[in-house]
Amino acid sequence: MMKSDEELSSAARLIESILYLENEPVDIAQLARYSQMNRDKVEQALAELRYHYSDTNHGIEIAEFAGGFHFMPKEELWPDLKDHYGRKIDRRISRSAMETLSIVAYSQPITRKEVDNIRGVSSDNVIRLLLDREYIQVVGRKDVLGRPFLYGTTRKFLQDFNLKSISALPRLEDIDKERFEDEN
Amino acid sequence: MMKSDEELSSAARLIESILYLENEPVDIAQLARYSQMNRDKVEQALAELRYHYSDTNHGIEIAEFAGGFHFMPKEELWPDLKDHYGRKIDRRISRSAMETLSIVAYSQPITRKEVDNIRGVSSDNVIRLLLDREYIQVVGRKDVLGRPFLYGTTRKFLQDFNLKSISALPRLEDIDKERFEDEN
Amino acid sequence: MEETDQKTHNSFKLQKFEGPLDLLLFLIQKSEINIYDIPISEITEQYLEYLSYAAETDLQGLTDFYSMAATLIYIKSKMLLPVEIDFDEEFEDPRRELVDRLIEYQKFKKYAELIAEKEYETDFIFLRKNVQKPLPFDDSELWEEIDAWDLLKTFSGILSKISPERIFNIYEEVSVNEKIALMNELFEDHLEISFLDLVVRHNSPLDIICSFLAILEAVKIRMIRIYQNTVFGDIRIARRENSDQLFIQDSSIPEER
Repeated sequence: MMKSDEELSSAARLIESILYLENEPVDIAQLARYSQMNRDKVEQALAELRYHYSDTNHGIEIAEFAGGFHFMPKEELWPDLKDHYGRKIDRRISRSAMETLSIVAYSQPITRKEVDNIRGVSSDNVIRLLLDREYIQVVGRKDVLGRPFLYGTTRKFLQDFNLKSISALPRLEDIDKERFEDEN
Repeated sequence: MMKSDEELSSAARLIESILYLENEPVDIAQLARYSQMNRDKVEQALAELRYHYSDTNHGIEIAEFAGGFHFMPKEELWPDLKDHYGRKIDRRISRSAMETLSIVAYSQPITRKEVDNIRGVSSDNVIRLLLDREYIQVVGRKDVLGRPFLYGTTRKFLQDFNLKSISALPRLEDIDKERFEDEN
Repeated sequence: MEETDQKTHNSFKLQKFEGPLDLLLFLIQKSEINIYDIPISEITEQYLEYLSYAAETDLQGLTDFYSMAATLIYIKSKMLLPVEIDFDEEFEDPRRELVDRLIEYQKFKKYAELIAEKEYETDFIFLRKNVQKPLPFDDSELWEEIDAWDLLKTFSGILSKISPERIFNIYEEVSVNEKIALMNELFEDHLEISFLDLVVRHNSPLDIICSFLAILEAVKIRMIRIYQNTVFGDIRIARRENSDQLFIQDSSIPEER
């Protein structure tokens, strides 16, 4: 075993310790705030760290998730870690729940009533089920009469459906909306 | 920036990822169980990791705490991290610290769970804070399921609170003498 | 299990659709008609036929299906009326709103399929333990203002919030445990101590009892060895080796006589 000549810059070391201290992925803006460095410096430090942890030398590496960065065990170690640390993902949900989930995912933030309108049926039970599964959460209240809850998807949703961020949702080519107008 | 020739062994990489996932001090026995390696191998891997993270090359290092091992930001970085991560110094914490310290002082040896039961809230962070402060220490393990740590006060506690010995703590009898006499 | 009951059969049929829009889309697809030019009377007829077929049994969610039926009939009637042409306003197809809703709904149905059918590399994820990690910080100023009496006041404050029954238990526990703590403390400077060292208030029966109980407890947990040279003499107490493994019972250690 030999000591390496390579040295992480002090900025990279600071970011390294912040990534360790945080329990959830942190984005560039947060890293900048916590480290009191500017974004450029944070990005540079991150690149340095990613490079350092990227090769076989380490058991963890820097991964991107939901727009943030965090350490993750390397894939080659997963088989060894699976028994103790792997949480089984159960993606099975009913068709109506899946439908509702996709409406919330693609149209968030959205109220229950708006979901009802799109589906043409009451979504009360399905919303409750999705809240229980922690796939959706209350993200605020709409500033209209009654101030109804607004729902959005959770981190767990991204995790379970293996999405880096909400913008990584699969997209349909825009259905030609104008066609209707053309035909009139 | 140069890539290092040094390589961590696969055992060290596994332990590295376990330490990261655990996020709390884990002892050799736990590490052996989680990694399914024997104690010798775990100890060897730990030594390798400690060495790797020891020099200035990293912002975190392996620290030993209450018989367990975990990653910790290096002390040289604390001043930079203090604003964000050391901000827990507020009156609220200091009151819970007072409560916890008084319970440990008067009820030692006592487990964290017993402290929790008396306070009615989790004392996890406060216990750690008081350990850091060196006012309390692990004095053993309770012989019950899970063999939890037992905490007691330290010499530094006696010093700072100007007590000759633990028996010089002001007595409860002084406050509720009457009640006690009634019960005898 | 074979379901032959006609009612169950019907109810299953309606439940197959997630709602009126789902049913409408199904009918449109089945008839292979252009969604942008729905033959509204034909579809309304099919829709109502289906409803009356399913309605006998399934009462849940029917309101939504009926409200759609009303919408369809309304559109149908509107289309039968002669259109008053108003050149100031654009011609509005009565079907337009419904078609918009259908297209919107269809879009999400497709999205739901996309997400559900997505290929996933793994069936598990790794979760890190969620622990808050405050750094050690310099809080000396805070502690400087505090003395042992504050601790006592805090402690008795806590006790006063617990029921009297528990106070007594804690009270007792405090005393015995405290004697064990005192024993540990004395062992830091002395190899051997005596029973009388543990008794701080010699005129307090409780103090003496607790000291004695503490010794019994400490022997039981193999923390100490005790000697008594003469009957009714002072008890001498020595710490056992490996005493930093306090409280860890090990069956390999032979029982003390």
